[in-house]
Amino acid sequence: MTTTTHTTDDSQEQMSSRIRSFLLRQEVILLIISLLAVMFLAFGSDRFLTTDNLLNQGRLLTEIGLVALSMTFIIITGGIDLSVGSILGLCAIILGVMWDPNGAFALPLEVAVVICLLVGTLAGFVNGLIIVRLGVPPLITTLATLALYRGLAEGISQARSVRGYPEEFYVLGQGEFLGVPTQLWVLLIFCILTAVILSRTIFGRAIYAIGNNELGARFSGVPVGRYKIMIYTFSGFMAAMAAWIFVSRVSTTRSDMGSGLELDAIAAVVLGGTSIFGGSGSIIGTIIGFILIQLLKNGLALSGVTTDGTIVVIGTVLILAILINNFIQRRSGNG
Amino acid sequence: MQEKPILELEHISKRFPGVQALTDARMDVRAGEVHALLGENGAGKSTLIKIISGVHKPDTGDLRMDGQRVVFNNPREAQAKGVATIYQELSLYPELTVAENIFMGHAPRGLLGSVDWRAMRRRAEEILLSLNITDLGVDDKIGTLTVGKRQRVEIAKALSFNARILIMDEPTAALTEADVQRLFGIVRLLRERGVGIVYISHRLEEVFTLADRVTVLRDGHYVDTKAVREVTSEQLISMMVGRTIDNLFPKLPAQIGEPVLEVRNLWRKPLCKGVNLTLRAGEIVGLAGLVGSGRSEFAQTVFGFTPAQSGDILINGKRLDIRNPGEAMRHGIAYVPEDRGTQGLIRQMRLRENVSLAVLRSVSHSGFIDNRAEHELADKSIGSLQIRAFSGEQVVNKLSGGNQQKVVVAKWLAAKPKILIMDEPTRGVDVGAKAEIHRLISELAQQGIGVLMISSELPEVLGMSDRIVVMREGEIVAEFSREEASQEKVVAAMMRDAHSAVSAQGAAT
Amino acid sequence: MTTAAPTLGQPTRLSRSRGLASRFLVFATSQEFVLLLVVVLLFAVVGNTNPRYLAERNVLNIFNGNAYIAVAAVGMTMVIISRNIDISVGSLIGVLGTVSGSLAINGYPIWSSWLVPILLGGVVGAVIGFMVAYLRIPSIVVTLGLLSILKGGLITVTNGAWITDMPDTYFLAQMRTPEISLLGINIPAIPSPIVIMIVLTLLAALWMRYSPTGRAIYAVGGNAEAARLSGISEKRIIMTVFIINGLCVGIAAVLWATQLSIIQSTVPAGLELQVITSAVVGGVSIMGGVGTTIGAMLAAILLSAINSALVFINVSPYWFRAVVGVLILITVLTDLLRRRRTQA
Amino acid sequence: MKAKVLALFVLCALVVMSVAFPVAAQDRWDGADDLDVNPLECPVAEGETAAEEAAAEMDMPEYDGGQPTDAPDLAGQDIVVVDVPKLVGIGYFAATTLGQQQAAEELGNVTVTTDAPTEANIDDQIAVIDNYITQGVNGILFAANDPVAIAPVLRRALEAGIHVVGYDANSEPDAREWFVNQAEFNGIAKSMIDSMVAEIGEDGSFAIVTSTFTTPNQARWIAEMQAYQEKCFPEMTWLETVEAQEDNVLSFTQATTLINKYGPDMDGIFGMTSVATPAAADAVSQAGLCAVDAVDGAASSEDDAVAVVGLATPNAMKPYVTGDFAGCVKSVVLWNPIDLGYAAVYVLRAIVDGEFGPGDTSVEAGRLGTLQVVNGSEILLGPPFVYTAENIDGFDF
Repeated sequence: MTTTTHTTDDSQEQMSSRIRSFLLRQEVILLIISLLAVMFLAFGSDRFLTTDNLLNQGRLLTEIGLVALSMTFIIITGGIDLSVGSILGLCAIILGVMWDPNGAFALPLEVAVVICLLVGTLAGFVNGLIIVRLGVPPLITTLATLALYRGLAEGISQARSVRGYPEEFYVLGQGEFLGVPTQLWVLLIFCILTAVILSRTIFGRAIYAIGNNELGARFSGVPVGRYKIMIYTFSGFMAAMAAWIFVSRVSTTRSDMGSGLELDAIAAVVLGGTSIFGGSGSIIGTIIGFILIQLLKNGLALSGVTTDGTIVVIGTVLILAILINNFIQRRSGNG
Repeated sequence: MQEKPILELEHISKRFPGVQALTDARMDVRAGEVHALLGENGAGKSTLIKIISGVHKPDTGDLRMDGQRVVFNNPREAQAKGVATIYQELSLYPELTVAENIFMGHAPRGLLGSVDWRAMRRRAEEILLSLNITDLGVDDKIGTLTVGKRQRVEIAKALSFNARILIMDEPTAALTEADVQRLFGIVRLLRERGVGIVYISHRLEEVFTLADRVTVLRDGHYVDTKAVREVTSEQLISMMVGRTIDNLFPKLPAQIGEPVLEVRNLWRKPLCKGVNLTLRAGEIVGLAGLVGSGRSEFAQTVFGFTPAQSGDILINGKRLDIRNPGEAMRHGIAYVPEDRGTQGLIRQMRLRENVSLAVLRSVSHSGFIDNRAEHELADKSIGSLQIRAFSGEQVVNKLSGGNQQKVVVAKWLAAKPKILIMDEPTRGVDVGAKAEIHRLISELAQQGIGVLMISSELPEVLGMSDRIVVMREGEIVAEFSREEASQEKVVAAMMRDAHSAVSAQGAAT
Repeated sequence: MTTAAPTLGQPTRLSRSRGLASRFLVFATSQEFVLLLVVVLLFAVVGNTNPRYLAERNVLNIFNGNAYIAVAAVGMTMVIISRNIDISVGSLIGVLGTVSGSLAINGYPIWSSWLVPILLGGVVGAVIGFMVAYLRIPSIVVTLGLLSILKGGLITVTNGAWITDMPDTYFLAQMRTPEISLLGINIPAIPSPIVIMIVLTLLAALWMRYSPTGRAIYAVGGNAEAARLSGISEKRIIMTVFIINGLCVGIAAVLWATQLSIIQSTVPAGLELQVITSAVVGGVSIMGGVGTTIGAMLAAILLSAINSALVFINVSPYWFRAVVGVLILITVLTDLLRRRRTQA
Repeated sequence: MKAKVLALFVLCALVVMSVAFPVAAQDRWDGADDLDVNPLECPVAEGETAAEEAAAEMDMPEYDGGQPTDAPDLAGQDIVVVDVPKLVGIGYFAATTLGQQQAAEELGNVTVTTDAPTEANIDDQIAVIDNYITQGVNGILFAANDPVAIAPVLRRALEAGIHVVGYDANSEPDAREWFVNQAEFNGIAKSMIDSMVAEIGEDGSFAIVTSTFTTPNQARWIAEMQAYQEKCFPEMTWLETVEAQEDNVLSFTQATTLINKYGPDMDGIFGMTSVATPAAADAVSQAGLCAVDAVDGAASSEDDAVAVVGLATPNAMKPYVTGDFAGCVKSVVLWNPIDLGYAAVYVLRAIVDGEFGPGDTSVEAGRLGTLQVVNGSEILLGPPFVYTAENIDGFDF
């Protein structure tokens, strides 16, 4: 690939070191762990490794997946967004309240969905604005808006749930397209979209630069503030997408929707090899991360492990995966 | 002055991955002397003082205090033996008070080993008083103090260890003139009390003002130790550089054209106060001045990093409003920042990614990065700047300082600027790379780029510039053509006239 | 030049007197003072609309209600000052509370059912500290994993059965100090959680101010590099911080478990956020290096007072969260503004 | 910069206020849902049998449950059943689980395992059920966190040939075959109000501590209570309803705040969940406001005393009924959750065995005898049970 001249020795050495560094990447390690886990789980239950089951799991992981994708961007810049679960709840409530034929607005469903997405985007934008323009650390900002948005959801909904959506609304959350759950297509599209953006575009490159050295990025002409606001806004938008799909999947809106989602999403991102300090990570890793978590949940349940036992396993896997990665990175860094 | 040294270093060698930092270096410090340590950047001064202060352990060689061999495993052990160090980057806690900063880690103990705040404050006050420092409250928070005051706190901190050896690493680098004078007063006071002071500075005139003896290092090797009275600045420079400096500055003749950049009455408080400057195509303008004189601040204002508060910036005669670096770049301005570690590079990223970071648009199609174009760009940069790297895939952090600097330069050259501002382009770069960078600057000017070169190295400024502009306290105070400029004149302009007479010999770093 | 002639006596006195004035100013603009002011203001306003809000019983309840959160916030304060975070405290309180209750109903001495959870908390803290300091896993990741493990593990072990029928002497948090009449002033019986909260907060505040280790926590959080150059062992400090945090969580768990006749052997939801909120609103900067335990305690009381006030002034409790969110933003913003002003 | 901060701040405040004011200006939300209510007859003399009569009098609607598709015929064979309550970790569902195990043991050919999320979260509950559908159980018992949200996954179960029976909290009728109804909403409401009236009189005032306003059962009960109280005891004062999640510390705090707020103006507290009731009792006894004949923590006078009536499990309430604080709580309303779990398993077995299906009006349930079908596809466990000092020690769950 490079035009500089090498002796054959050199390039061979380079090849082998390249293979080594590829094998030592967190994504690859994680993929190996995942494959081992799948094999192990497949032993536990013969119903685990079936198309039906796996597709169905896809339905369940879509919301976390969507949020984890945008969370990857945020964590790579060294930030965090704890408010996504609350934004999801707020958007779901907005969707319901706007549409509710007995309510004050009684808007057409399409309009309600658009408003829902707008509100989510706005909520993310407000996060970004506070973080970038006022300089409040992301952790505190989103801790505050975590409470604020959930409070708004509860306040606006009057704690009532909205139900009885028209049948066509459920296509997104419960229907199928070409034999695959509809929302999986959405997730797939966003996976590809975000993966391409992060790895192939100017924007993605800038995100890594910001995460590694924000000052350096600014000196290189990267509009750091604008990009950061953009990713928090995007995070809000993704939470709103997740809310839409979620409402469609469970046929109802409640103000407590999505609570705790942020921790699941962060766990998936961190498991996927994105450094919580920022600067490194990938969408592929995140995808493997949230798939692994869902497969563990599902596979363990099918093998007869109860929900609480599964939680323990996931927590352990999270710590161990980071530990192994730390260990390997340090070894290879020194060697 | 006692002849018996309190600290001796012999046959010190230290190797870092990829660099032999010190080879058989030696030095000795006597009580009650100011011992200047001179050398170019990369000569090994920093490594040497880090060995004295216990941060690094030498690979070979001995440290002796009062004739006894000592080994410092960490800074604390060195402190316990009376070696205190004031680093360039002050190591203070911004949220804590002056008294606490002075005594962090060794506070006076009271009941049950608790921190005795009363005694701590009293002793802090005593120390400050003993240094004739009266404008510092011991309860002030560090975060609210000026740089000069913070440094006085650092000195007080060093004294709180009852230091017998005080190492000062470029203490005047970021000080205002008044603060420099106060610092000198304090240093003299300490010398009278029998403290041995190791003083590192870029500025030869400070050495002549303050020091008793001087040790020179070059490329990690010990050169010589002399009494300051017996040596001239020319001798010192040749000891430091070790060769004639002509070939370092291959200034080529260039066609000087129309003004590309005109700055009129540019304000950005606090360090850019009504600056006027014109830069022509093909011209190299050297911007001299002490650190803290506002050179970088001015450059960053032109570059839009800290947008101007008032005043005009004209590019090719057109008035422009530059609000951020992105806009500056679009108008053909490039800025090679002063600190490549924190400003110039994303060190954890690959060479290829760094080189293309500022010009991603040129290697991409509608937002998507073209990998092949990016590789070509990286390879071209590696080739044309002779960057010593395996390939564009190499992580920049693993390159040597000079090569890292070349990457920064390559990054900005990739932007094909019409106006190139270089802030300390050769800081921390070895001599060979320095000459290459100088040649490059010359070539760029030949191609019609206007170059504004900020440098603390007077020989560089004198050797490379068509015109030299001097800044002091945020204003432009003097301008010399290449012909009329001399070290004396430039230094005189940099400093206040009153004491520039002390030594106008120029500061070769 | 300017200091060539030292004028010894006068400037010192000058600086000292300015010290006093500025010290008052520092106090008056401190987060603690502001919080105190807000609490007093809240009491005055709500008490004006409904005097029962100020009744001794309600005031004691307000203090008592969040006492265990304040105790946990003492540890959290130190953790955050050292530039770390612990999001597993809620789960840990649930687990340790269950341990405490289980010991009590299985015939172990009462003192052991109080002491063992506290020590166990210290052990868990040491494990977290070890992973953070020596294995260099970011604290947010360690505690995120631990949160899952504790939460799931608790249910697995207990099957969610409630613990009831603890011996009468078990209920530490229901105990009160005797009523004292001192110089004609009747000091009412103070519930023990308030006493423990105040004593622990003050002890911690004193420790953080007067012990070399306590100061070192600020140093590590404020400038880790400088701390290393001052000979402070960052690893040791982080271990210490997490162990103390674990002990505090243990105490909080005992208070939590002993206040009611039933121990829900599940993890109280969202408790970690309340603890972190208390610490942050109390003036602890998430950027490390600043804050006091007293601020955290006042913040915990403020949250409790707000919760109570919402009931008193007939505001739906589901606005509580929104109020808390806005509150965090306001405190942090004023803090930022204040700092910007003092540094300008 | 400062102007920017200020502007943003004002913006935030505006947003919050613009939402907060209209909502706060509305009438206080009392926790009731907005469905139709059907209050029972007022007590005539003692009036315990009203509920049963009312149930019997109702005309029988058509069966409206769903049916599994191609369910294998497993009559008499061993079956594997999974029980998915709202959450694990509270005493109430520990009791239903116990009842299920008892039934399984009696029947001998049923294996029941209980698995549920650790928080009452609709999404997690759906995921749990989903996994068991894949795993391939023969029957699912559930207590829904949300009647609508759970419906799709239950329908999937039916499609997979799995028998589905609900208990405690219903889903949409067509998403399950049968629902074992512990007691009719209006019956519970009547028992609660009647018990309260017995303690504080027909002109007393009371407040309510509930879980969350979104919990369907609680909202229904509160609505029925309101209707019944307005119909039969219009002189009573309904003070307010507060939320306390399923968290006993929060329940305690909220109850305490209510006590402090109203002082002697409040005569009684309703606990709407098995978590809130003991916590409310704790709050009353710790405040020293138990009824005057209580052993410990008694109030100084009749006027100050605060009565506690609520839904709770007997073990949690014993200290206040017969234990240290005996007399503090006089009546606890609840069906027997053990029986509820027990009945659910029997119903499922009966369906599998083909002994019970659409159109039937009763089902045999072991030791509980014959249970009646009501409302089309619901099986009524019986009238709510009121635990008092006389009988509470006979129960252990």
